[in-house]
Amino acid sequence: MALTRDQIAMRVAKEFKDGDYVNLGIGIPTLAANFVPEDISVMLQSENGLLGMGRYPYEDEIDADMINAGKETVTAITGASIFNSADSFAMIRGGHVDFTVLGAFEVDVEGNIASWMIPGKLIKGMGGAMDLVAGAKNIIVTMTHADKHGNSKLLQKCTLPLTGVNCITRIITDLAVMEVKDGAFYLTEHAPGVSIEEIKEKTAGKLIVPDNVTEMVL
Amino acid sequence: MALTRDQIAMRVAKEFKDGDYVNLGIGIPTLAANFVPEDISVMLQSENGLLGMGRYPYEDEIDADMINAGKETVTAITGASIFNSADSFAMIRGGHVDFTVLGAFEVDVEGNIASWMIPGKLIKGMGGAMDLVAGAKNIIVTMTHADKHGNSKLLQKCTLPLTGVNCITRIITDLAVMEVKDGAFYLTEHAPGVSIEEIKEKTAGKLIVPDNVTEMVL
Amino acid sequence: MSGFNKVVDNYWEAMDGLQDNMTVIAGGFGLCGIPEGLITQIKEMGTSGLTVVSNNCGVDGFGLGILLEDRQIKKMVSSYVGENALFEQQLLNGELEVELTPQGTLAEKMRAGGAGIPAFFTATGYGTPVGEGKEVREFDGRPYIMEESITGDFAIVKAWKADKYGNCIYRHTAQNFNPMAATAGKITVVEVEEIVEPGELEASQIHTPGIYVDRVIKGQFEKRIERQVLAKN
Amino acid sequence: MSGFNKVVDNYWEAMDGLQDNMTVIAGGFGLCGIPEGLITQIKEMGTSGLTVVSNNCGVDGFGLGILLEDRQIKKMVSSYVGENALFEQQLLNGELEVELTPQGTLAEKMRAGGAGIPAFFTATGYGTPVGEGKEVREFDGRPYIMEESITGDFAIVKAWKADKYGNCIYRHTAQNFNPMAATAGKITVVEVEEIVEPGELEASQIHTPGIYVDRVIKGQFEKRIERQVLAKN
Repeated sequence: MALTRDQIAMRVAKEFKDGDYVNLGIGIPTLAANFVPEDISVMLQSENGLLGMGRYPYEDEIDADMINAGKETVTAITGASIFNSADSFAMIRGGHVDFTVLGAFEVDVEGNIASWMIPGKLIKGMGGAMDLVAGAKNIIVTMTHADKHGNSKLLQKCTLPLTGVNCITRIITDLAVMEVKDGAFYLTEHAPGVSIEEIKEKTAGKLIVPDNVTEMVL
Repeated sequence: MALTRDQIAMRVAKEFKDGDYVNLGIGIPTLAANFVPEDISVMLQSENGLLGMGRYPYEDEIDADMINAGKETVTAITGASIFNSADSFAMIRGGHVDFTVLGAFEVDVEGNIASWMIPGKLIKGMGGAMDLVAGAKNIIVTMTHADKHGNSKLLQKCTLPLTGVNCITRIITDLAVMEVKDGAFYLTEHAPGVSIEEIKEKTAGKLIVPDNVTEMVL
Repeated sequence: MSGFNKVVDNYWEAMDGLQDNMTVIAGGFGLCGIPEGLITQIKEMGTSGLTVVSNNCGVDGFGLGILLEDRQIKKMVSSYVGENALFEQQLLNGELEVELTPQGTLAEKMRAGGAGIPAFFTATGYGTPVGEGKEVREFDGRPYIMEESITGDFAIVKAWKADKYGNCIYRHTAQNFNPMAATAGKITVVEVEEIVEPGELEASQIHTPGIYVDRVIKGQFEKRIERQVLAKN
Repeated sequence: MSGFNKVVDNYWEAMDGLQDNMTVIAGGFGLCGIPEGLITQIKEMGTSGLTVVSNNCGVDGFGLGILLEDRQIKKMVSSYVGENALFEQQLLNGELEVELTPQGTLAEKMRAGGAGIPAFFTATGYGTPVGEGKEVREFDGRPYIMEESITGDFAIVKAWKADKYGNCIYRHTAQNFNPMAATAGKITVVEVEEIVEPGELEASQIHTPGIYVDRVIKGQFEKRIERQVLAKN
């Protein structure tokens, strides 16, 4: 069975180590914050200028001056720091954020990612995504393996305008976990109940299936 | 009579307008702060990170964490701001300081200045002087017209390693006030009791003496 | 210290000198920390042909979005069009020129503009449409692109508190692009919630030193919230 | 939040991993805001062949000056030799390599190093010995030189207060180069006067967010004054 959004987020959260600084994109990545194991802590960076992002506010805590990168009302944890956008991206660009998790339209075997524009259809702008993929030490892409029409999002070569080149090292989808290296997707884990055949079928780019592929533990 | 150091500083202070932000170098420039006319205010920038530098401290105000760019104990005025060195030089390099006043070993008719090194004899380092001459809107050099051996410091071409090129527009010495333009020193004022002949004699670079040279008012 | 009193009494004085075809750098992220009254004043003045440098362009009917209605903006330099329908429509129609710029590059371009750094190298955007036509250079084996700085004729900034010398502090994440914008305007105008006496702001805690600020005005703010999301009980 | 506790108990732990021939970036301006105990620890460890990036090199017998005595420093990157006789002597003798760097360029090189900007253009130093061998480029008709960023194996920083997450604030002009140094070290060690609880430092007023800081140690400071000058009565 393909994973739910929450289950993908659960698997993402297993990547984190105690003490990691993490930037989570909008969508599934944000959900990962809900599944951080109890015995570790991560600190969330929101690129609009907040390190130590907390939960959403209760009604009486709402403050128009306290939002996250998705423009949602938010709170700060005790021990948070707040800074300007140049300092925030100095932090990101300088490689001080341990993990960036973000969504994508397409990823290819060279580690290229397309996530911000569909010519003629959708121009939202890249926001901070290009800075994040150029700056973070480890980048994880989360997405469904294929789009709603069944077309693979894991390609030999991205077709949409790129967000960054040679930057994606790990992909976690509803079907699988893969590393990107040496011009191929290396399958490392399959989702419970998902066959290797299904993954092969839905991966358009070169897929390498080693002997030691394991079942995802959630 | 050649001006005293205090008198040079007095003349410098007449350049300032109400509301000017000013950076004063070590020596004569620093003295100019004592002669700012009563009806105007200037705010002093110290490049180690203080805007709104005040007077020296009284004994009970001494604080090792409050120094100026000359490493002297100092105070801050009410309404001062304090920032890091990158921000301080962003302010300087970005042209936000209205006036920089500094000393020099040599200045030439192209507006070049040498102030930080005498090969084989003296290597103190440039400190912030190169940034200041590259960044300030108006730069005034204060110095004695000639060295203690009587050699002119106003040259056709600087002989010492430069601090900056084409950056000096005004020079105030113990003998005269001059503009630097079109490859020459333009005399605008002579010190009281100092003859134009003496100034000519002690100026090695091309000196232009217009008809309207006036006597300095202190 | 009369020469350092930056406080002005009304919005006309605050934006005096703004002319058609000028470049305006605006602080704010989404609707958070935006100079609401200064934007309204620009609408009031009817200035047109503006190039506006701002991470976003407000929303339909609020923030910078209101300047799109009368087509006062010729060009936007932004990282995110977002959910602003009018922005997206004018962009797709070709009525509005948009220079999409990565958020961190945009912040750094403003900072560089204020800091006298004409250009810098960044890996952001290399190999993407953002890098097209820009110089590429390798440092330590990694390719970077050269980005040039941005300055503006005006910078419009929203701060929490300022003293009359123009020293400013920002509140929470309403800081965002405001401090960089403040450094990059030939004329920098700051709209604040509160004007305080010099000395009330601790010197080491001032975010924007008054040297960057030309005019300070006390504003009234609606502080509209773009996406109210609440904790689940 | 145990993974974020940066506090260490002793100087050996604080400087653990420092090896010969490494690059150390040090905060401080003159003797103001210098990590006194961390410098003493380097002397104690006897590490040699160091490249030290710091605006100054202390004075004879205090601050970084004590590392000159045993010739632990191979190279200094500084803007000012100043009145440090041993520094000047070793420099003139050719025993110590010195890369004299304008103060603002030095600060910006450190900031760029921490910010992932490999190089930037500045007018500072153009046409002087500092510009020799560096690329020159014109922007808007004015020549600028390209300067590359600096990073270090270690950064040693002096702050006023830090919490255990490494969030720091600096006091008065003891801030100087410290915040930039903190961003530019592979391992950043901060020596502080006081360790406070998380939350005691107001979030918007933190000068150095803890993400930059690997280790925090409570130090003892002499805070020697280089030039005591008093107001005349």
